[in-house]
Amino acid sequence: MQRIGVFVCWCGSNIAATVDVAAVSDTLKNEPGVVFSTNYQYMCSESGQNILKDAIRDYQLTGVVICSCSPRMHEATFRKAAAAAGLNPYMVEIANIREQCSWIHKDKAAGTEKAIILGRAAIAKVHLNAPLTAGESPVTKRALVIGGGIAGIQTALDIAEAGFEVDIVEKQPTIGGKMTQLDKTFPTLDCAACILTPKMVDCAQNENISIYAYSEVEEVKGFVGNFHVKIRKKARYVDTTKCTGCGLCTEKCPVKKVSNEFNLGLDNRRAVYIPFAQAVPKVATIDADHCNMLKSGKCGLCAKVCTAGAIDYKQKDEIIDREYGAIVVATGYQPIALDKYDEFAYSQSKDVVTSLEFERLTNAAGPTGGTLLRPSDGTHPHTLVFVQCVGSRCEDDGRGKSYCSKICCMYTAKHAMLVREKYPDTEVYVFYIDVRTPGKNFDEFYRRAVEEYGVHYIKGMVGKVAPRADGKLMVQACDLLANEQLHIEADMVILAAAIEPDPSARHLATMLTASMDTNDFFTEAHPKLRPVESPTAGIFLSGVCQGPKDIPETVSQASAAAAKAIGLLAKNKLTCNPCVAHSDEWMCNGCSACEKVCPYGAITYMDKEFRMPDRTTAIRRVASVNPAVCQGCGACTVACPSGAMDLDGFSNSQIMAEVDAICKMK
Amino acid sequence: MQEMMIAKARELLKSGAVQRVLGWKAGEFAYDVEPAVFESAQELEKSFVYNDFCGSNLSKYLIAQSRKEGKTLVFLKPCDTYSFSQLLAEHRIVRENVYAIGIPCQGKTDGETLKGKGFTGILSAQCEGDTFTVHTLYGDKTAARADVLPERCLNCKSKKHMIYDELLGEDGEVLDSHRFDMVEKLEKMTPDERFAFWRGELSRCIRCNACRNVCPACTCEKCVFDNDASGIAQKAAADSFEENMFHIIRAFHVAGRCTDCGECSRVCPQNIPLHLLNRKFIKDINELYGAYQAGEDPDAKSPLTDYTMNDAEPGIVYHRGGNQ
Amino acid sequence: MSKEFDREQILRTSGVNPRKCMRCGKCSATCPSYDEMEYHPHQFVYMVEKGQLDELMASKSIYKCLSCFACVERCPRGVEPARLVEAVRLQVVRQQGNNHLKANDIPALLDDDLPQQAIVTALRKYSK
Amino acid sequence: MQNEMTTFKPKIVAFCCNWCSYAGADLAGTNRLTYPADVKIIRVPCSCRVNPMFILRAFQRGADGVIICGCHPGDCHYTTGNYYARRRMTLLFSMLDFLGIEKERTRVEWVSAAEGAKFAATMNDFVATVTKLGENKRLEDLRCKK
Repeated sequence: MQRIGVFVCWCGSNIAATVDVAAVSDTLKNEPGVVFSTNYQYMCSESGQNILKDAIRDYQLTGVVICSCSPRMHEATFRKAAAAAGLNPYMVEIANIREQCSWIHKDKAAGTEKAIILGRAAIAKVHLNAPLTAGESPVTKRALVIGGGIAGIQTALDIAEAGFEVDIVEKQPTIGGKMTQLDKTFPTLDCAACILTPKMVDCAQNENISIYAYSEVEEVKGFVGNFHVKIRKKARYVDTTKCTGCGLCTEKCPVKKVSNEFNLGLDNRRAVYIPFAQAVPKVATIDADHCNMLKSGKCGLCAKVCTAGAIDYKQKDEIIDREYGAIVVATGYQPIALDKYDEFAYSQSKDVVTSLEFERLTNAAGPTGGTLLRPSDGTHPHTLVFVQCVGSRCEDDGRGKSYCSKICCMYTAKHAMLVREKYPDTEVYVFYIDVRTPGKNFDEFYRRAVEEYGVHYIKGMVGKVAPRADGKLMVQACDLLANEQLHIEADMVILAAAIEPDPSARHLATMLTASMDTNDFFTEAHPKLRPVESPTAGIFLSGVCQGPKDIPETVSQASAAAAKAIGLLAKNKLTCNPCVAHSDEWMCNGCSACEKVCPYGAITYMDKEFRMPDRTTAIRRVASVNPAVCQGCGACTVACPSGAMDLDGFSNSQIMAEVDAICKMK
Repeated sequence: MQEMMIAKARELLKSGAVQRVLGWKAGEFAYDVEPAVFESAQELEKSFVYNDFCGSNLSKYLIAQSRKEGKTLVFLKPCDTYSFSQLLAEHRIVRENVYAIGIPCQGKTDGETLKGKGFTGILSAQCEGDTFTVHTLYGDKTAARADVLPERCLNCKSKKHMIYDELLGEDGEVLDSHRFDMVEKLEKMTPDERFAFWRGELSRCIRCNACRNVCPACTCEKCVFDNDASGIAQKAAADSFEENMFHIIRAFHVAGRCTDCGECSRVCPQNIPLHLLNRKFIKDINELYGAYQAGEDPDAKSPLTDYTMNDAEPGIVYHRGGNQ
Repeated sequence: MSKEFDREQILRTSGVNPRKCMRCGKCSATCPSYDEMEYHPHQFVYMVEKGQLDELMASKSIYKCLSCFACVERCPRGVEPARLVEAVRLQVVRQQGNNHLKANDIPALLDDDLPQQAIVTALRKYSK
Repeated sequence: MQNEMTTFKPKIVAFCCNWCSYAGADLAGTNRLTYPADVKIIRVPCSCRVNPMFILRAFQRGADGVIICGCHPGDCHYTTGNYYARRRMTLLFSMLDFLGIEKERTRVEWVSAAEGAKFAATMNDFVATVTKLGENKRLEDLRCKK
């Protein structure tokens, strides 16, 4: 039998005005197990806490019930006080007689009666409380960054800077991500490569950073502080330790017509290639789908010309096992496919391009060497039409995305401005629904495009783009402010395609047991207060994988995610929540129902040998909960048919004791 | 069929491929067929039977048998294979230790049903096509097959074996049964009528636990109703609510796992149509979360350990079923 | 009949929620009879929302809509302006209290050059 | 009869998840939004912690109504808990209805930490509904008292 002390707080008049606190403490004194019962003006005050501490010592209390304000308010306070007096903090229960009683009831008799019942329920629960100790788990002092774009690079650099080892896993042959494909960046018009490539080099040179390019995460096991990750290093058929990146092989390779993904298919590359001159790591990669040697065993030219002897046609995928304390997701985005937007003739005309393709067409390292030429005939375009919100803010039929892609207004202003600056003989139209430019110097930038560069901003949407036989694009649009329909003969149409999370993110989220929203963006632990953490402990979010954002915002979030990861890695041990599930192995059926509903992957199964009552031994499959991973939701306890799974602090019997105390037998 | 089965079992025992055979054994009366384990050819010869009384579902016994040393040969009727498959999905049976032979089934009768139809002094029974012949002390009597089969066989959901190592005879098809008709009929009643119906049925419960003990989904190492710590353990009813709680909880615990084999109703000594509770859950699951048949696809996610973001709200109960 | 009643009727017969409109104008951008209309598709949506029905109901624009449904197809928010135009037209027709084209009149109107669709559209437009 | 209706005080058990609904109940208190004292709240970590056994136990011990409150679907602190709770409770309530028990005695409501007013309104409505139904007899009476 527990020795329980009851402490009824007046909370000044907050409770005492509608609850007869003396009656409550007197009545509860007679409950079984209660050896001490009192009431006091402010239990949370220092003197109130001293009453609690003294009573614990003087009456050798094993359990404490405090009738006071909401446990959300002072549960921690009273637990701490109890612990100071030598009582296990989890032997304290709160009966909420303020928010859920005195404040909502005006009738003192009813309020008092309810307070007594709530007190009884808490006493009934404390009878079944058991001392709980928070467990500890060690922290592996290394971080994994998944994705090597600007978000991943910034996060990795910040973590490395703080003295921790970081691995970057990037599925492309080089790090750098989408930013490497951009020409200039708004609102300052720095060249993207000029600000990004030094950071890429920093990554390569930093002792704390290891880059696994052309690699993918294969499996994630473990939990915060102790993740076990399998990384698949895809075969490049090139020994990266020998390759000097001289590029000779990429000039000699006879397979010339492979669509160049770096230039979005606007030109071709060879079967052995280096994506671009500043690639990190700067090594060649053989594209197995197109290499003659790998497909038919006939060729071998690259091996012949390679002076370093780096070509290795027999190379195999390699699996690397690593342990990490923290994982940062920085998987980024891609523009959506526009094949469902027939009205813009994207698949019918080469001169209708996406904004990202337009970046390549204006980039000095792009297929046209930076001269803006019509992809169809290589002539200089005179009339350009930019269409905003293509697939963004769409709520109709699964063609587009319901959200605003956030970056299009600004990059379109940039494109329009740059075109007008370089080619003053052009007419540039931008069709917009709204121009959204919140950001430092953003609106000023957009206004400059209009005021200084004479870009025609037209409020309205393009309804139809029709390619004409002479190569012109007939653009039919609406000018809502002038209330007229426009027909423009354009040379090029540039579509601001919506952006969506990288398709690899969905599978990754499953491996990480990190949650996603309906658009496949990773969910943050709290939309305002914990924006860079996933609800799954130890997983942090960096960049567009969490939601659309531009480069400045991505970099800030990347550093924020790094700070959170550093905060975790700096700890030697993690304290766990002691109110976690546990399985009674003798009752467990091993049916896996609990495992299926666990959002954290905290439950694993093992075959365990049991000494049975009849002295035989039996091997049974039983569940075991990792207390460091379990967050204590209790989903498993209900999924379990045998009741083997129970939750410490909110056990079946505790909750039923509360139910009984509230209902009482009729 | 019986001879083929015995021959097969004998052969497998002899070759050492299996150590024991799980089948049916003749009892004192013809209709008293019961599950049994045979370990030798002699035992098989002596009492192994397969006839129209072999209704019991053997899959549950594999939980214990498959944990023994060596392999167990088991004969499974189509509906038993659903339970077998479901138990495999729940990791209750050691698959490597089982050699499953699928056997055909044309529906099984039982003593209760026959006696209920007025047959007495039953010696044996036989079915040819649609005619059922009962040999009794008082001579042979015939009846239409449909008249002597229990409800579960009349509304058989499938003649197709879900899983087996070997098949004797032909495999059948999944049938288009009317098994939810009675549930539907009850749903159409007013709540008062439903209440009256169930009061009439459940008030007969004597808490013998036969339904639980026979159920191939009720395989807990320790049942919550036997566990003192669970807070609801009570063999004897402390109050009149006890049986309701037992049956609702039992049906809930097997919801999404029950294959609708109908054993619960078969064994109930009080003839309570317990399978209707399970079928109600199955019907609700099918209607609310998409068609699901436990034991059919081992990779399918059980509806109660799965969800979609657009699931119906519990308030839907106020709008469907019952014309209050 | 009150304006509020008209509005209710129009919203109900069309099934359109004009509040979903985000004023992008893609309906008007895509409309083939834009120049024929006094009030354009996007204005229909806005005016119904604002309750400016007298102007709409008096306008010839409601008969100029070709019912080609391009605006319905292209609208990114699923607003379906053509249904609104049709509902306004229907409201006018109903208030006039008679059918301007009956099924029985059709055989006399048929000739080889007239597309079937024109008849169907006309019946949609001019009868209750 | 009228008199009886007004004097009947139902026993109502409310299971509230710690993160949303319990906080919503606290907010109702902070804003002094009243609801009958017949409602007694039991704090659980998540609506998915509510075992059907608890609900039946409450009825067994004389509760007249049981309400489960959790975070709105999609907002669960544990990401997915309330989705499971939603299925479980839907099926359980449907079963109780199937047995002829008044379905209005059970309810699930999603109440966020910000919805103090909704919490109070929900409780007022639920208490009124259960009061109208009167004492819970059917669950007990399902088996005839001899």
